[in-house]
Amino acid sequence: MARNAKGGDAASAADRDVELLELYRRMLIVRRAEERLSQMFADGEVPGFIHLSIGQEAVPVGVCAALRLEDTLASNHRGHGHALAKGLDLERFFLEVMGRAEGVCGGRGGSMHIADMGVGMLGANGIVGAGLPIAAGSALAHQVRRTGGVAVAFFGDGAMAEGTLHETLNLAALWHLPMLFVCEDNGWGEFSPTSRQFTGDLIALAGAFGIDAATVDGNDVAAVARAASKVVAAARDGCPQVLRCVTNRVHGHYEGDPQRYRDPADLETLPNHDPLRRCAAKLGADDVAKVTAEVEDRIAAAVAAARAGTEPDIARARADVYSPCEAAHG
Amino acid sequence: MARNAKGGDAASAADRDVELLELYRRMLIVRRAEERLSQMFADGEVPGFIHLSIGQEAVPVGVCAALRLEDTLASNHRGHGHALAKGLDLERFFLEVMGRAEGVCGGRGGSMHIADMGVGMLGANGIVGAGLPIAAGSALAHQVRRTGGVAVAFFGDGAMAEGTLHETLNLAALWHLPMLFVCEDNGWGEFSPTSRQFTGDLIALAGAFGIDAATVDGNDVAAVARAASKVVAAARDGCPQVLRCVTNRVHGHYEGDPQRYRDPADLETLPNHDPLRRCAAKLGADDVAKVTAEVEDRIAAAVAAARAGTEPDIARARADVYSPCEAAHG
Amino acid sequence: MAETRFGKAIGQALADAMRDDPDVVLFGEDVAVPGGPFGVTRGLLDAFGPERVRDTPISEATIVGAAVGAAIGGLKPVVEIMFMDFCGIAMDAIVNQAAKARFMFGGQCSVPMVLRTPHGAGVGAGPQHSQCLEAWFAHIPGLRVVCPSNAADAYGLLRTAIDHPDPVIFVENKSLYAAKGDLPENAGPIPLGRLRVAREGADVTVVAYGAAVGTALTAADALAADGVSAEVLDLRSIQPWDEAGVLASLAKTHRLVVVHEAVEAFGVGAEIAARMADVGFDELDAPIVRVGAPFMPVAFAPNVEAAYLPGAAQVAAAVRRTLE
Amino acid sequence: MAETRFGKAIGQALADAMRDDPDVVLFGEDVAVPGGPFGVTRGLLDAFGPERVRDTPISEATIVGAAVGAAIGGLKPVVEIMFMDFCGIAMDAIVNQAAKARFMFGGQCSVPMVLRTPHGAGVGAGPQHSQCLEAWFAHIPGLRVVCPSNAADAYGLLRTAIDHPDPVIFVENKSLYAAKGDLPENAGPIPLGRLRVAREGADVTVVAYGAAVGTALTAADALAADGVSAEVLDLRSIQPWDEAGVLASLAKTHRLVVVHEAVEAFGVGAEIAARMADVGFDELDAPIVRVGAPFMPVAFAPNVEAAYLPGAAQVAAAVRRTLE
Ligand SMILES: Cc1ncc(C[n+]2csc(CCOP(=O)(O)OP(=O)(O)O)c2C)c(N)n1
Ligand SMILES: Cc1ncc(C[n+]2csc(CCOP(=O)(O)OP(=O)(O)O)c2C)c(N)n1
Ligand SMILES: [Mg+2]
Ligand SMILES: [Mg+2]
Repeated sequence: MARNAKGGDAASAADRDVELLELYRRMLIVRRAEERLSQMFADGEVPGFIHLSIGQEAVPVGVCAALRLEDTLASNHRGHGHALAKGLDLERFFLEVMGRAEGVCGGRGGSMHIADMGVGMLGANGIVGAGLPIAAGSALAHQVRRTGGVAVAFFGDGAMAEGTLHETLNLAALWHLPMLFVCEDNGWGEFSPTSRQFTGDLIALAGAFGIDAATVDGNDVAAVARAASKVVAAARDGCPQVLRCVTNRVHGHYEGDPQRYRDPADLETLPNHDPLRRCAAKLGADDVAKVTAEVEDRIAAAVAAARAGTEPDIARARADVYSPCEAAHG
Repeated sequence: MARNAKGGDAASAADRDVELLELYRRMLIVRRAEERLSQMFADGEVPGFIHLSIGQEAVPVGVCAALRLEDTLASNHRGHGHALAKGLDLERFFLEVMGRAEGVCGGRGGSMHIADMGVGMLGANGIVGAGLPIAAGSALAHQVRRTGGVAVAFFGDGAMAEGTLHETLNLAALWHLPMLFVCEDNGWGEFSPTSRQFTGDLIALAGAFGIDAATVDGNDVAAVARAASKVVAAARDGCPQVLRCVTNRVHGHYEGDPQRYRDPADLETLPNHDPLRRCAAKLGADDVAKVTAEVEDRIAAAVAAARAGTEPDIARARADVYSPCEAAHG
Repeated sequence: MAETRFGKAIGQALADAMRDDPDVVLFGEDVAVPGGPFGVTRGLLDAFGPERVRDTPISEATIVGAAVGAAIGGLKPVVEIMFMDFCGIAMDAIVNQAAKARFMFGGQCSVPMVLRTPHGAGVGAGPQHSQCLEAWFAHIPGLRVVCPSNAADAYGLLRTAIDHPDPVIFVENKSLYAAKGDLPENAGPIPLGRLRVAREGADVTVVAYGAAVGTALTAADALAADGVSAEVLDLRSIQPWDEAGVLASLAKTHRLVVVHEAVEAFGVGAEIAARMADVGFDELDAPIVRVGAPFMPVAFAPNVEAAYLPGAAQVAAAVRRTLE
Repeated sequence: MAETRFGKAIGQALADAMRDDPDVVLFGEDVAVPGGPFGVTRGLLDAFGPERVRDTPISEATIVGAAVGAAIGGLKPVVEIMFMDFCGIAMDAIVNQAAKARFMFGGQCSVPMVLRTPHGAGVGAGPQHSQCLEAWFAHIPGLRVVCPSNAADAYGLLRTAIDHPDPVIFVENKSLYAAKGDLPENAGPIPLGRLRVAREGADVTVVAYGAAVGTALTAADALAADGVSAEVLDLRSIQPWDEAGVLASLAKTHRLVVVHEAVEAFGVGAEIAARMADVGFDELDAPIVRVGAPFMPVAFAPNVEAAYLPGAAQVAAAVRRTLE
């Protein structure tokens, strides 16, 4: 069954057209960038393992709408949305996933390790559950250095089975860290439904540590943004928070995964829950068209520019294993 | 404050004198063995790091009273009670903690790694939290091999902070493992009160995974035994269970720890909660005296015999790194 | 003699072991219903049922810890850690529990488990999905470490590993899964700790394991064209490794090159070289040259990854250096 | 010049670093209120307050993962893993996160953290509290690994480690904590990667680190009585290690022995020996002999533990073997 948590959707201040349009624009950037990546991957232009977040855009966009530049986030393997929503430059994004020297990580990280410290995006992560303690540490730095910042950990429902969730919930509560846990609950961990992997209830788990937790319709960008602005404010005050966003993974686990394991009837209902479609329905057709044209131009320009990127040099890469203060051994 | 959970203590069948006397006898074996160890450690006759469970005897004795020989248990660093209550021979116990060749582990494990596979005692463990997954695996073996057995994990309140608790609760629930989680909640993890380490509530945590959980007065051996017989039966049926036993650590974290960090007033109240004292109060003085004499004789005999043990041989030890089927390399 | 893919041979070994012994069970992430991330365990759930073939939660520490308990309890668990890099999460269970149980409990029990895990770069998986960490395990008393180079060895070594009373880390180079090789009809177990002479030669001994054996053989071909006769030894088993076998070859060739995909520094090759620089010192006519990856993580960019991987040209150059 | 205990020198380095830089923070199990399991961090909570000196839950994976995030966020965390054996729980955070961040993010950030951890046997702590696992870390590009042998070095190397932009694994042999040594009044940082000549000699080079340096010096004394002049090199830093320094000594002595407490097989000594069997081959007049622990876990029984530890007699015997 496609997933769509019930969430109050009454018109409110945050729903005002202009803001909603901006949220739509940001979601569309993620969507079009990933659709383009999907094509480029099929064409052999993008290498490696790439995990797309198509269908989940409302979560990173809604959450990041509540964040400041100095706030930080630790992501997981499905991190494009987190990166772009936090402000990573589109051109350097494409350069990176194409493995180019001019990419934000010099082509060394690619899709699964994309990061932009300049906007507080501490990195996608190839290790399920590993971002949680990193976010806690980032929150600790905010706390000790009095930056006023919040650290967010984005993790999937599959990641809930890793012990780091438990340990990090405890540490965040114990130290009153300015930290937000965002679970992108898309119902799947790779090729297995999470219901066959995890028996716990995230809200109850958080509650066991005295942490406030809420579930939101992760396909409703305005609802996510509203919930996020509330929980981010609380986290900023040193009350760590959990936000569970129910959403859908539309593409395979990674590009190239034909998803034979999924119920076709389920896949068919996905468009009804599409966060972009749902958002667009509340906007004027002209506005949507204008934003669409603008985003498509930006994507096209970024891809064109990225195609001019050059291959990274192994010697330069090797020189970055250690800081430049001393020559590395080996 | 000394710890003493409220627990119904009305007279019941399980309280019948003869059974209670047996529970008392088993507790006294653990107590006298550890008191003796404490002395031998002070005298330099027992080497290494030893962690005594004085004050906590009602937990292993009460729980193991509900177990069968084929049931298994994984222990932690404070494992003497678990070992003796599960049936480990006293003489081989002393031989082991003295580092003798004739010890149950050939003198290689000592106090922190004492094990007796013959009685289903899968080992004390020097790694906090590591026994939990081992018990889950043992429960899996019971399940797949249809032994009818149950696996018990004994862990401390400090161990609750390790991610393995979370992961194992999930796995046990997911696979309906015949497993019992016993938390010996003595309020301390080494030199820090658990309240400064852990914000979670074990009962709520278990509940988040759909696992039944109960708290019992861990200083009341009859109450522990009653609770254990209930939860062991449920676990045997494939419903994993959590039992939290509130008790007190009377000695230091390890022998030689002067516990300067503890409130003297708190230490003074400990005798009131002593599980042996509380149990003895319900028994006839004659019975207690008889059992005491008997246990003291057994301990004295075991220690005398253990003193005749010999030093292990390094070559023999080394030959046990690998199974004998092939010579080990190196 | 049937042609089989490396991955299929592993699946066949698992199936045959499960058929022969009801105590063999399999668990890991996505190994049951999905048939394994690389398809290696496909069909086993159907053949042996959900009690013996299980998908697990994403909980590596507990997967391995549970394998230890299950093995002590009489099962012969074969668990999978999806990428060797993820072993970082499970090192306690591997090193402090599985490896030490037999010793520290005085020989009371064995831990007959196998941990299968793929290592290696070359598939664009990036820095956290490409490492070769076998040297970690080889350093730990109590563990056995195996790394096959071809389908037939993968089959035979895995059969031995599963039946073995000790914990075995079974390392599969992921770039080999699709490689074809012959699997004898009545393939049986292959003993651990004995190397295979992959190619006889007289001038230099080239020691390798896993995918690097192919690299070494390619180099040997190129060297043969130049009149250099390289003997290629496939270690098969890294812990224990066949010291006598390497020494015997060295006594013939007097020159030694060691090749692996893992980074050179502090890698498996260091032990082989160090040992030969001691017990084989009198046989050596030239420096011992190691060929391994440079001291850097695997990069995502395909050109950097390709340059990172030790290739046949590097092996040939190393051999030439021993002949200078 | 004041006499100080090794453990105190470490505490002093922590205190001085915290005084000099408000971004230095300390966390770990029982490091704050209790002052550390070995008393090393005693007094720091009082001096620097509960924001900068924190006790943590028993959660090793998260302690190290949080250190990574804190370091990227501008702090200089010094975390403690109570026994090196427990690093098995935290290897992912160390190896996949701390070690790789700088590289895989294209040099955008450093991870200026220090992980302090005690290794070594000899105190009756048994198989899971006595291991020397530094070879694991030395094999990982991106990590630096340091192991001091005396109080002054512990102070100076730790000061450097804390200020260093890269993650440093700082290994303390627990049997040294109570050892006394001189600490110069105005002790300053000591650079990583450069060895210290602990004793000059002409006949044989003995390379060691940590507590094994003392063993090597004792052996050198015994050998001197027999007219053998051993040069003892204290590596100080294992990754990077001072290859040029070892080579320079070898060029003088033409004989090499490498000593450490870790098990010999696949240990740190293997890399040093292997490297010298390559770049130092022409200098070698004798087999390279390693002295390390036998391939077995540390046993609880004191006599077995004592026999396990590599001693001065073994080092002297190894030296004599190179002189045969
Ligand atoms: C420690 C670790 N274990 C396993 C994997 C393989 N893996 C990658 S993504 C994934 C599923 C994660 O599911 P979830 O957290 O729900 O994220 P989603 O893919 O649904 O976004 C798995 C098992 C990994 N990368 N790291
Ligand atoms: C993984 C790991 N971390 C830390 C330690 C050190 N340590 C030993 S016992 C202990 C406290 C455990 O507290 P608890 O689980 O409550 O058991 P108790 O000692 O109270 O019986 C700690 C931190 C360890 N042995 N293993
Ligand atoms: Mg998911
Ligand atoms: Mg406790």
